[in-house]
Amino acid sequence: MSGVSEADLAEKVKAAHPDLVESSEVLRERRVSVTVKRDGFLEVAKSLRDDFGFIHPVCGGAVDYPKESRMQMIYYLLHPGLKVILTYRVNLPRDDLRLPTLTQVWEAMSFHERETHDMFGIEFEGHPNMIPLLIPPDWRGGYPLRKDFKGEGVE
Amino acid sequence: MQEETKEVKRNFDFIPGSGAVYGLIDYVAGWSRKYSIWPIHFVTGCCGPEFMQTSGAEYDMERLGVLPFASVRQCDCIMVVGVVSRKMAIRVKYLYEQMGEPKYVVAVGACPTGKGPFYDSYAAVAIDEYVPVDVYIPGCPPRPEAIIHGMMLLQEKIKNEKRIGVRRE
Amino acid sequence: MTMISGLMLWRLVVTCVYLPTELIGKWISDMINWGLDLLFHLPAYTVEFLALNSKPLLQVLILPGLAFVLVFAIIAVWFERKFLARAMLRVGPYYCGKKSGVLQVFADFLKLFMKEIIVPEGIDFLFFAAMPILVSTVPAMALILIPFDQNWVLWDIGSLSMPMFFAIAGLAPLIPIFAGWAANNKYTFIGAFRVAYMYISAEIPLVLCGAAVAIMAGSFDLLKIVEAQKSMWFAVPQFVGFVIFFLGVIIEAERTPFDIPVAEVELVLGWRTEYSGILFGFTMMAEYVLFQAWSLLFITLYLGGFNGPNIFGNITLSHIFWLLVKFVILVVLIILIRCVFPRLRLDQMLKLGWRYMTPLAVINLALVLVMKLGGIY
Amino acid sequence: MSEPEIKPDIMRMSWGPQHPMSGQTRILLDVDGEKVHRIIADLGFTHRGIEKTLENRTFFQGIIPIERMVMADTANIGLGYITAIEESLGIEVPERANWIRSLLCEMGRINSHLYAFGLQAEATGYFPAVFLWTTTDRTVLLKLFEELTGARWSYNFSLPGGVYKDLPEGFEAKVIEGVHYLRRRFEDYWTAMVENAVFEARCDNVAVLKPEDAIRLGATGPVLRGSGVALDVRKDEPYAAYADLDFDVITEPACDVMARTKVRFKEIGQSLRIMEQIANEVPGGPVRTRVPLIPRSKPGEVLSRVETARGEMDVHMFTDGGSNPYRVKIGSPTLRNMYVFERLAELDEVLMADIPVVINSIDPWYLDSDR
Repeated sequence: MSGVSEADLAEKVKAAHPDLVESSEVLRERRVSVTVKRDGFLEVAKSLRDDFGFIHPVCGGAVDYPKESRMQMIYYLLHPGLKVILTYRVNLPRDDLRLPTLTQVWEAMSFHERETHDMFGIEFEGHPNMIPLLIPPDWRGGYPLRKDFKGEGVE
Repeated sequence: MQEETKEVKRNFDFIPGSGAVYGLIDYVAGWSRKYSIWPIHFVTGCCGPEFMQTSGAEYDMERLGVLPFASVRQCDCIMVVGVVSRKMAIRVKYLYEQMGEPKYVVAVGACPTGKGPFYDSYAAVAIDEYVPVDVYIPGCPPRPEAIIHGMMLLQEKIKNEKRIGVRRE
Repeated sequence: MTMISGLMLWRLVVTCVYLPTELIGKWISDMINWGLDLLFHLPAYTVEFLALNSKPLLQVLILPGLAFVLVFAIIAVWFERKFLARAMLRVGPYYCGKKSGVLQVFADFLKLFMKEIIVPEGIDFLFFAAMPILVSTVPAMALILIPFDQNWVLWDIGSLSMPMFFAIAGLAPLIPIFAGWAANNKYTFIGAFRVAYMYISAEIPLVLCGAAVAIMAGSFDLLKIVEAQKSMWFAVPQFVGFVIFFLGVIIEAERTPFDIPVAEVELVLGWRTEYSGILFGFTMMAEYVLFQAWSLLFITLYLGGFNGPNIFGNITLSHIFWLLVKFVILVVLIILIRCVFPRLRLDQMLKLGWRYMTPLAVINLALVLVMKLGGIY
Repeated sequence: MSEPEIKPDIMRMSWGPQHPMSGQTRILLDVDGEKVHRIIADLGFTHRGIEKTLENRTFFQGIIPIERMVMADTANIGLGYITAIEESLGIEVPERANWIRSLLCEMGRINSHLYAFGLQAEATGYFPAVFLWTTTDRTVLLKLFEELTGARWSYNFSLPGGVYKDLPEGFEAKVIEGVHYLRRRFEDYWTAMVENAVFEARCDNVAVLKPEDAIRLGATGPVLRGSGVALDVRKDEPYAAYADLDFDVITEPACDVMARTKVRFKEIGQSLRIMEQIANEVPGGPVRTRVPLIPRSKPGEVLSRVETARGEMDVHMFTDGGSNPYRVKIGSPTLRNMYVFERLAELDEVLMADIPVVINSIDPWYLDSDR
């Protein structure tokens, strides 16, 4: 499992969608990171699953960068054959956090999207049953994992 | 734990022999409740494995008559084992209300007593905001001997309780 | 359609309507007469009934009577907790009664006695509270038919004794069904109907095996069945019936491979979930009363009732001794089975009941007939 | 929680957090008679916001809350976080420390699989025999943990830079003696559980999960390997000392509940084999490299993967140069398996009496999925 296949994998993904993919580099052995613009998000995801073989969804989460006023949504995908983890990222401006849901591509992402919605407030359009996963139903304390979340808040 | 046994006014105090009769009833009731505490099979957090070890073979909780039971109707003690989140605390409150009258609550572990290692978490909660607690058992997770010692303290408390015919002002 | 059919049609209608009413009318009037007659002669009947089979107080109260049921229930609860604890490599109730936990059962029942009884709303309390009491007393009635010795049968009705036992013990499963229904709760509702499934599938093989035993003994009277087994127990010639009846006892008593209605894991406590306080205490006791009734019948039918060598001088004493020894061994065996086998699913248990036990019971009946006619036995 | 609506002729059963079999979650079952049409898992009952607390803790302090995610095998969980710290801070771990960490991980894995068997036995009503035997056998492991690390459950024994202290002398002999005892006990379990006719009747071809469904739905750990897919992080990306330990990845072709139980059984055989190798061939040398108590990190991100008893756990740590991690994203194996559990009602016909058996074949730990 030499590093060569990760490098050329990153190249092939870049070549397949030159305009949509912002950056696609190899972080470390067996770690490939692909960052995509929001509008080509669904289409590149489908091609990743169909012709690149990333069929095993691992998990999904977000990171909040208030200083650069952006939020990055990350999906982790595993290639069962090459055993490579691809972090499929998209940068969202902090004011309108909308994203097409990936449950159409990988069905198992529905739990992770519900959790990210609870924690960060990202709207996933087209999600089958968007009900809170982890936070209590009577929670009105804002989105906990954002950097500007001030302590507890229920009432 | 020597609680000062304060005098409790009873309904039939005026009858001369009633003190002895009340004493007898208290003794029998205390003895029977002491040796048959049925905690509910309800683990709310990460001290679960330790709770299982105490009802296991090495530290057998059933020697004291403590038999974890399935349904809430027949139980008389909730052992809140482990961290309690907000969503779970509401369920603990429902359970507390569904139990028959002589009911007790034991908080097992540092988290139900005071949120333990998650002191600054937005979701964990201390249980005594929701239900009155009788015995607190510290430790994260508390050792089986500590849990059994907690149950013995509860037994001591039940033995000295005076419940029959107490006049409520 | 010709003219004739109109007239024929009218006459047909009249006969169809008139005939059954005439029959039903007669049947109803007979019923009323019987009722009135019983009402007027009730005092005379009771006196005659008491005079006819008045048994010494010892039999009524102690042996097959009240004390035997209560003492067995208490000892069985204690024994089962200690035995299961030993199977789990631990000690079980220890501190409650001078280092042996004997008083643990009294502590449990006293505590339940003093517990608050919670009544769910939306049910009528009388029906809800009557069921646990019934469920622990009705199976106890079946005990009075078991012969403990030649003249030691509480209700000596001769050749009617075995069918009466099946009738009373057959009544027992109805009560959990009503209890589960009365408690107005999803779990109890499902638990109640699981009881119905299970008992129906278990009753038929049991009755067939009972009939096979009666044929071999030549009479339905339990006393005569026991006498017929003086030389050889019926378990030997009718081994198939013996195995089926043993499985039947475990199903009827809801012991572990088949305790599906009270499957603690899925249905919390099955039909007993809504009971608290002493009502739950009765349901706890009921489990052992049914178990006791069926295992005693099993002993009388297959293991030679009270037959046994005469150890003590007095023959009745040794008879009772042998019956109780067999009873204790059977109880220990069934409780041991609880430690060894996990629980079957409902459809597997029904498959066992219908596909294997009922045909085998019929084959067993045929075998016994062949033996009887062929004069082998 | 606004639950999905109920179809007219179906009864919705709710197995709340207080149910002998449901652990710390609420399971809604759409039941028609005995057949289950739909399963909805209502998680979040033990959500403590660990990812938020980790942001307020320094690297060393962060080990305490993260080990509370799965109390049964805290060694594996803690190791996931610690390898992420070491990678982001660039710390070298001595050889002997790696071997001791692998020993701890394998003992934790056996401890957690014992928990799975106990609940599997309780699910099939086998309560008296096997469930309490597992607690008795666990005391052997707990005594070893206590002697090595001083704590029974959450030992936080492995720290960034190595292991807290060296093995006490004579410890290897005790480990080998424990391994022999456990090997004998697991033959009893194999005959008592797997070859028991009634247990087989309850577990054979129940809730079958085909390999392609398992991969598509993101199953992990024994659930994935029970469907014949050989994915194990210890082999794919060897961490600690797994590179030079020989063991093999267990898979079962049968894809049903019995297959998952068998995978756990054989995995314990492998863990015992590893423990024996470590006890016999652990190399000498230092146990810990000096690391400042509050290390300052370099900006960047690290994704570390660890094979816990329930499956693969991913820790994605973002650091911005401060003493606390900027953001820690934990990919928990139970959350992935719970999604598989929700879809099982559609993949294969499941009866209501089977639900406890199926839940425990997934072996969920709800504190892990709720974080």
